[in-house]
Amino acid sequence: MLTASGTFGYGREYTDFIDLSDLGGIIVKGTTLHPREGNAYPRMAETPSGMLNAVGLQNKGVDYFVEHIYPEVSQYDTRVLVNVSGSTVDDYVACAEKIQALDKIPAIELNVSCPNVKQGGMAFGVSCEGIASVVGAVRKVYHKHLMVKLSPNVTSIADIAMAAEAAGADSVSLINTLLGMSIDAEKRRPRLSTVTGGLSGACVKPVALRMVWQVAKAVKIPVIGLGGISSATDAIEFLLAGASAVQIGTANFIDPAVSVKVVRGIEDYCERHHIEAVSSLTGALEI
Amino acid sequence: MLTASGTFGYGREYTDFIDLSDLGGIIVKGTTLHPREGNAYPRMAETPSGMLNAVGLQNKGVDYFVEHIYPEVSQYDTRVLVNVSGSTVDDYVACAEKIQALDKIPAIELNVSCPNVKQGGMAFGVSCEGIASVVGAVRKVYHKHLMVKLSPNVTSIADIAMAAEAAGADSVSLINTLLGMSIDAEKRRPRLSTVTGGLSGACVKPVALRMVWQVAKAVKIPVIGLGGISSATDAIEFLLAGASAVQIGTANFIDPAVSVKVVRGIEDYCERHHIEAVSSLTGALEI
Amino acid sequence: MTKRIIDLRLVEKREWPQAVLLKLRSDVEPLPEAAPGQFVQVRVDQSPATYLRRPISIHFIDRERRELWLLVRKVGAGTRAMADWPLQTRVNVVFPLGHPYTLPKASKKERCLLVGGGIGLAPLLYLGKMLHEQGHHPMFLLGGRSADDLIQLNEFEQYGELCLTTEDGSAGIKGLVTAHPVLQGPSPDRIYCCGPKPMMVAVARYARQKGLWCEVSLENTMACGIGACLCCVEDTVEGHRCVCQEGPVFNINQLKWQI
Amino acid sequence: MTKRIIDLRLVEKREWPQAVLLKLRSDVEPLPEAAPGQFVQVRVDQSPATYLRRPISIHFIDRERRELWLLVRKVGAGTRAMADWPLQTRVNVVFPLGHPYTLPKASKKERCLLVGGGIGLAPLLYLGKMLHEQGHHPMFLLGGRSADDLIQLNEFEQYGELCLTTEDGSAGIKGLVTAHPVLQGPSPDRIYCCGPKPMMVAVARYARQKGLWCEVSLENTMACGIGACLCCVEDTVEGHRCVCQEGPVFNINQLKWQI
Repeated sequence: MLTASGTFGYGREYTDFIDLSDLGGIIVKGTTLHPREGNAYPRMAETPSGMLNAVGLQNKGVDYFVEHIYPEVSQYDTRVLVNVSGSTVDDYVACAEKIQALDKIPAIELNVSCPNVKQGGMAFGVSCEGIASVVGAVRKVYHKHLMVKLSPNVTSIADIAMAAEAAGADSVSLINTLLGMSIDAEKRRPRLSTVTGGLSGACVKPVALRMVWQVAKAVKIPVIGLGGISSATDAIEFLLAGASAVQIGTANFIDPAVSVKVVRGIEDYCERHHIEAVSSLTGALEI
Repeated sequence: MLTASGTFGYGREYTDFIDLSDLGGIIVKGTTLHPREGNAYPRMAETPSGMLNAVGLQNKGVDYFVEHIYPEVSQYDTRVLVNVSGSTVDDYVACAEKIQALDKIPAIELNVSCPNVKQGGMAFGVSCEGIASVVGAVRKVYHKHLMVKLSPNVTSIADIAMAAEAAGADSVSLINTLLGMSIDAEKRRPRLSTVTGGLSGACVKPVALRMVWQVAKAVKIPVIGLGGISSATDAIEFLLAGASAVQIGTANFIDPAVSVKVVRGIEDYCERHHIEAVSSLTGALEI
Repeated sequence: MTKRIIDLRLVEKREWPQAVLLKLRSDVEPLPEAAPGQFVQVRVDQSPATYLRRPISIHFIDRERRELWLLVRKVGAGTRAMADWPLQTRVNVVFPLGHPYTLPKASKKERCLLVGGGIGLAPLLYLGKMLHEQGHHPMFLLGGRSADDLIQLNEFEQYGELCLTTEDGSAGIKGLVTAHPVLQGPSPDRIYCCGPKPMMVAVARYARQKGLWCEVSLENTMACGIGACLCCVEDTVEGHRCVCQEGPVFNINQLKWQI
Repeated sequence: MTKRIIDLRLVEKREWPQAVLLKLRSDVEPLPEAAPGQFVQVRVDQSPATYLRRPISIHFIDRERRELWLLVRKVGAGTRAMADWPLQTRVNVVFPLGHPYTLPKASKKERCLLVGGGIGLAPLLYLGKMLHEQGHHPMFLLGGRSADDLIQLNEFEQYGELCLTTEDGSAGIKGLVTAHPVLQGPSPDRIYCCGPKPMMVAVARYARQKGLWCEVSLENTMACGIGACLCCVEDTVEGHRCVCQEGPVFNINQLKWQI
């Protein structure tokens, strides 16, 4: 069980509520080669059983991360992964190289699916050629575990996943947010400064589950499932659909202790169903 | 304001609750050249703020419609459109021709986006070539208003809409359902007999709004918006995003009188905002 | 019978470990006409997990008091939210829905066996009352896992004799309803049944073997409740039929069950 | 101050046309330490329209009774659901959150003007109490559209003098808070402000012109409330800053408002 990028800050935002060592790992928020101020406010709109966000990869850049954040997060008694974003292939490569130098970061999650930034990666993530170019280039320089986060805003996510696998990805995580929009009918204005934004939360779970199921059948590398998980039951559904692990995202906002509850809940489920290894749930859906 | 295909039966299911003449029109359920028994039970799963269905175009075929249903629905004091589905281009063409012969049916909605049937049209609806082939062929034989219902399960719905427009569509309606999945974690089984199904309801509204906005910018023909509309406010959001009209779908299941309430609510909104013609709302979003 | 969307008010509530009885009153207008075996679609706005209405069978109608009684098993988010309703809650329902149980002609007095399992006993109270009023002789055969499931017995008693079974033997005969000796006695003219599917299949098998008339009430997952969405279909001898519209009550001869 | 997720119980409720006062008690443990200007994130499970928690400022803390008071404007689905809570409702909150108002040093007694508009008066009660306890001289300048908005006045009176304005003149001086003659009198040492943005901008402009110290409390739309989601950012002289973590209270010199 990992916490999803962009929903868990750098972990320290949650230490009042949970013990990070209870988690399988955390994925710290989208990091880019250069600092980014992100999009203008407003960046968030609540939707039925979900929310739209348009943060736009606000972060202080990879150098700041290496210098000021890494020393702190490297002390955590949990795995720390870094989500890497960029506008060009060169940006991704340069950023990945800098993270590779950090001993205590065992993996990166390549974000080729951020819908909130012009040139924010989603352009790469919606075509097989695009994803192959980024993943291939990063693979050449990055020798630890390379996870690639996939966009759901595509006709065939299985094709995209296969392209990532062929280009050298060690695993794929899905889904990133669905591109959505919210309008204030009284003011006749969009609710986000960027007009469109990324939809997440319980509302997207059916779509995420379907895509995990499709991708797990299409690739041999591990699939990490996310999208609307807020309980152990949700997590187990993703495992059954073919995920080897899951991430918890938006639910952290609603219950800052949800991640640990999901971990405990999966243990309870396994005990109740006499399952020795959680891994035996992966793809165990009976069709 | 129309009621969406597959959510309003043949209209008669709702006459205890509303006066059909209060509606702009109804779109009767997916009709195919040959009778179809539809998919096996279970066909429905509730999801957060939405539902999945996998009905699979159960209907008695176009000949039965012409002979037994048309005489009844042609008496309604409202526009009656027929949603036409098929597995092959020839099926669509043959079905459209039979409907064309019916005086009181001013338009068909071509369903190239049903996710619940193998060869159920969605294969046509997810590529520009696919949609052009069906729309073009039907256009040749069908001379009344040809509305084409688009699938949201695509990378660029604007491209698909432009292909439909180029092939002769008079309007496009969107979105059909998002392909989703639901799992019973305790039984380790899918909740639908078909494993995947179509997601609809309030949860999809942000995605639908975004797609209507994208398509309205891309085509010149009218755009009919649907996806999660359950109130006048929802409907107005779609108009502002660029829709010329809206359809109400899943909300009919929750409140059988919702369609009339939406009509009244739009009137109230226009009065409150001193809007003389509803049509002035179309695309009036201030960016 | 015209279907209506109507606001009722929760005026009385009684709770058991597994179930809750909700008495809903119409303050303004008389309740619509409804028949035993029909159901209502209840709106449950109080939980984010309940997007659709909840179909609940009519437990009883007290026409004088304008009360609709629902007996609800607390099984999911929707039904638990219903059980948490405080008194005076405004409850929006659509009813009456579906095809009711077939009553015998009033002219010929018939012996009717009403078999209910678990929360399936709910629709049998109003059915028993109607049968009793028409001069028939209803007998209730009610089964549950334990005594906790056998509820509202004082109500049932008003309209006919009770035969009880529980799986754990905590009340009545130990075992399933099919183990009750009443089934070995004289055959009833009609069997009306509602409960979990394995139990209904067992009762249907008994009826088929004895050549008895038997109606069962199904509870397939549904969305609209009015025959529009085609989600709740049952495979019948005439093809897929909507449980909400052409059911929930079917004669066992209409079904393609393996009995 | 450690943030906590804690279950409280609704023990008292008072309702006005636009707002509701909720008194929430901790039955088990003492309330966490919290300071004026901080807020809580309230879970509202009772409505399908409230997916996220609702950020509500701390109106008052009664430490002896372990009570947290929230003064909530009934403005959307979430706050209306809160107003409908029956007594005894279990309410899950995360708190204390955010950066509080800056209190003067206790050694130097200061004159403090607490300016609240509409529901923005909520955080000023606890602030006024703390200032009063430390021997400062809080004065409350409270404005609303009409007398309906000027609520809890008997509570405010315990801690300082009241100056009131209403737009319709139904209570106090007719006009906006900036029209009140108290602003023409001797300048306060500190101004604390909370209310609609145009009102806060007007107060900030007044403070800037007079060269006075002024803190305002923002209420940007937020998701997490703990600095993780970066949705509620305000453009400050140091760039985008989270209102939930580095605010909600900002000195006006930190903001890039046009004042």
